[in-house]
Amino acid sequence: MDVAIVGIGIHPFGRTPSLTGLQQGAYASRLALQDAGVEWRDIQFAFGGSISAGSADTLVNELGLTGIPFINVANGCATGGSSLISAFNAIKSGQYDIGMVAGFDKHDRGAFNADPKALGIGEWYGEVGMMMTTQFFAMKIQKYMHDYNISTDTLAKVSEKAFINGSKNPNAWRREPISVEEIASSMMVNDPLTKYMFCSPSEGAVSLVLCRADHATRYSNTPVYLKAATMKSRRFGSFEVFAPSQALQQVDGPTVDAAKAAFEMAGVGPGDMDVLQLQDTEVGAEIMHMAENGFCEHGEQEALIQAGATHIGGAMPVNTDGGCLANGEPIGASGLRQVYENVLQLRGQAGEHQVPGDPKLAYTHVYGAPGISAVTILQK
Amino acid sequence: MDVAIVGIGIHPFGRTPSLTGLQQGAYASRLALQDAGVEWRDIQFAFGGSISAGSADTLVNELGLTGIPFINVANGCATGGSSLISAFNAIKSGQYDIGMVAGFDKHDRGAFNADPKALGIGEWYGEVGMMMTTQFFAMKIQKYMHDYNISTDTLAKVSEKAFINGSKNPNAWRREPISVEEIASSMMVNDPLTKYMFCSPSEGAVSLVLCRADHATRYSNTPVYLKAATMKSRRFGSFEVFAPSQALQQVDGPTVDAAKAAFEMAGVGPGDMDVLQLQDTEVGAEIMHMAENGFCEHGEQEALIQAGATHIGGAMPVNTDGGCLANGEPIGASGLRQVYENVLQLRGQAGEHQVPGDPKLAYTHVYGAPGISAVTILQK
Amino acid sequence: MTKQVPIAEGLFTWPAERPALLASRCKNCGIASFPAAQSCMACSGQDVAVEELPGRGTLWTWTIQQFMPKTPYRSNETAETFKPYGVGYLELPGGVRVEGRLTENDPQKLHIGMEMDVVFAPFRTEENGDEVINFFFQPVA
Amino acid sequence: MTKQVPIAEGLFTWPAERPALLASRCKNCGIASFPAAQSCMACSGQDVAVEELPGRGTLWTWTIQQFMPKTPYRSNETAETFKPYGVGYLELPGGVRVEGRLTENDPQKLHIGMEMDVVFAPFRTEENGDEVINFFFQPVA
Ligand SMILES: [Zn+2]
Ligand SMILES: [Zn+2]
Repeated sequence: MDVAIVGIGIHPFGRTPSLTGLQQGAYASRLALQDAGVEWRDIQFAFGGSISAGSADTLVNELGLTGIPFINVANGCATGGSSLISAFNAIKSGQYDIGMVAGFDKHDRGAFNADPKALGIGEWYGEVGMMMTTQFFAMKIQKYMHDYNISTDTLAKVSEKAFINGSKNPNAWRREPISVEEIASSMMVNDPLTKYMFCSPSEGAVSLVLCRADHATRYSNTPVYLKAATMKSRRFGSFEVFAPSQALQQVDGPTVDAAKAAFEMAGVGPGDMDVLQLQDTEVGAEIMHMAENGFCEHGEQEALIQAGATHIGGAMPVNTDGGCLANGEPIGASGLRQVYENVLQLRGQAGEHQVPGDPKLAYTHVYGAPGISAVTILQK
Repeated sequence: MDVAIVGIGIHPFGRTPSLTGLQQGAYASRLALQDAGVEWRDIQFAFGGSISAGSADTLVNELGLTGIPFINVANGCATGGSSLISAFNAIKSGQYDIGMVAGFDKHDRGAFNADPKALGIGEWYGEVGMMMTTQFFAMKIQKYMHDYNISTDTLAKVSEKAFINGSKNPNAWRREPISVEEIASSMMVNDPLTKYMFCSPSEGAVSLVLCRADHATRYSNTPVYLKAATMKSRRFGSFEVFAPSQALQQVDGPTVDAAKAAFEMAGVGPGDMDVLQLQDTEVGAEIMHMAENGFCEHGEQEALIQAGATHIGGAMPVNTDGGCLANGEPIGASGLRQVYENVLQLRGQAGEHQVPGDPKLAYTHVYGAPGISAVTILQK
Repeated sequence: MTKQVPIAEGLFTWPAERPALLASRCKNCGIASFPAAQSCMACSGQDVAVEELPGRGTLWTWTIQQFMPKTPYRSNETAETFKPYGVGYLELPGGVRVEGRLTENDPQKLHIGMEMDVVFAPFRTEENGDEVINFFFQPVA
Repeated sequence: MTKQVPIAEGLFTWPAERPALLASRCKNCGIASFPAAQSCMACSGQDVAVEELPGRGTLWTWTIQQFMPKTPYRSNETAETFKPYGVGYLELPGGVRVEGRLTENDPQKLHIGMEMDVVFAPFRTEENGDEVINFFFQPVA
């Protein structure tokens, strides 16, 4: 049994002091239900995630107490992927016809505070100042720039494109373009990455209604099919966040594995994709994830980005809604935002940030601690 | 595709200062793998839960980095149920042959500290001293005793039986029988419930290996089949924990709904069950859950318990391993402990706490905040 | 000068001549909920109106909290000065059953079905001297 | 009297004439891991032995932490006295790549492939006066 997405809802990302994370989640859920033309009582199951805004299943207090199973999942930045895969499994199992996935969050300002103990790492690691995701991202791109000749100008161009796309997306947080010069000369955070090259914790919510593919046209004139939803954790030897040591022999990371599994499941290849949402916790991540997901060879990003290939009108549009860089990252919602954007794109409803040429296949990718990647492939 | 349990492992419950919760989880996982005769690298997916002992998916740091998808779930006391249902769906979907569920935890001493905000409740509710699960349980049994003539002596007899069963279970925490008199006269905690009528937070771990039913005999001479795994949340009008108000018109709680759904899924009835594990956060819960799950009429518990029906040798053995009362409650592991015990019972490997008469069908039930129940039915 | 402030905004009318608990009632299905919410848990309706709940009801169930809770409990008590307190649900006719602290903590003086009044009284004093007002259920004299 | 204590037990030999980082090496697959663990992340083996890692290696990658981290960071610095610090992975031949703080924080003086030594030095002073020793990577003079 295939799985279709027939309803989507979003609460704008950014800062919304007047609403709790839960209320933003309820807002997005109501829009998703409305989009699918169903009532909350029609929903048979739900999976959801929120890291800092309470238990996702308390959404039932807002939406109504209908008795459905609502399972909370939590896999850091890959939480949205966990929800989607779990819902995908539930429908494929033949036990359910229609369900919802929901993600919302509301983080404090400033960098995320990770707890070493929760990840099985000694306290010393945090005490000396190494429990910082930003350092990992900086060190990974530092090595990558060295190995594959990526320039600092290319780093800045990734942010520039993100803020341009954000300016076209009414649900984005950062809606003002910023020049390459300003990006490159903003405060250095973790060399070689400056302040405007990182995404920040933020707030927001996304909900999706999923159903059996053979019921899809009951709910939507423009159903979008979830052709693949995969997740992989790190194999031994990959270079991952929060690693006090790493093996001398490096192997491919979970992104490479999740991408391969997804392409195999969907029976398509990277060249078939018309629009890409790739985890861009910072600009280096977007650059490296282009190759890790199979969309170019290592090192080709320099020429591609300099030529504008990843812009909305380019050959390989990446993060058309502004990505994490322009939307910030409410952890529970971030992965689902990518899917929301791809559904918009495949429906042709993305407005100013619509990719031209009637896109038919779309790709999402998230990466999170302690070394997990989740990928989806959507087809209209 | 049916689902079988072919490997079980447990780390003894109680207090283990020398091991982290994660290490206890790894211990149980290794035993489960060994029991199924498989290697960790053979496992294709995992679901796990831990509330206070870190992210369950960090188990891969102990067991090996094989790249599998490992999704963390979190539904309070029903966390084990969430893992099982998710694994059940994953195998039923046809995408996986064999996987693991794991639950572990390590709580501080003393009552659980719930956070109102995480459940969408105002801070005032906790500030005035109502954010206490123990109060809910006390008020629920207080009303039930009033409505159905349950005696305080019967309350004490439930604890007495739990500690007798615990004394027969080498993995239990409380292994000394305690007399009815001592239980009844121990410190009053929340009227009518005394100290020895409540379970306490503790530590422990359980892991299970699950596979497609048609592969089960590859791994086990005594496979046990998961005939049903259901979860329900509260409908409007049921009386649940952490409720600042409740409706005037009461409806059945999620336990009634989850039980009905499980019996329907398995095609069997309450009378067919040979051994029962019912959430016994305190003695009142066990009493009320007997009726809510369909094993007797409301009020019949008084006569049944006084007659010893719920003892291991009785007509309706309940919590044969000592339940939460004798094992304490490491939240992530507690629901899976019930399933572990039932597998032992169906295999005839429960030793001193073995139910006589070759049991063939076994039942588990958990209840957790904010009003969720999960049920499984196992068949050999 | 001591100021009296309600423990939370919107829980009850305060200050008021006759303070009362505030519920939301759904215009679709007629169900009341406390505290007042922006949507109805029964029918998912979003068209709700706030109303005052009755000041007298019957005790539906109760218990006594015999030990001092940890955080998030926030009174002015210490382990030494802590006094057990009653908690119960009061069934307010035509409204809803509301959970609250009882003014009575003697189990011998409490029974299901007894009549109680909703009263408002200081619960703790803040560092700035403000008295924090909460609602309590008190046996009808 | 001031006492020197290691930041964590088992991370490195301390006190010792020539202190060294400690790794576990799997007797099944030969893979080393830092810090020493009771099982092997590569092959799940549980038969491991602890060994000392080499004291010199090459810098595999690095960055500079330009702002002061929040908790769980725990130095004696304040926002005013904080100095940016380097972090990098040092490839220890035959062993493993270890992540650690660098003694150098000038990006102009750091490059991938440079040789560095593992050194041990005070990181912070505890309230009781104890000096907490950590390991650092220092450019070879
Ligand atoms: Zn309503
Ligand atoms: Zn090994």
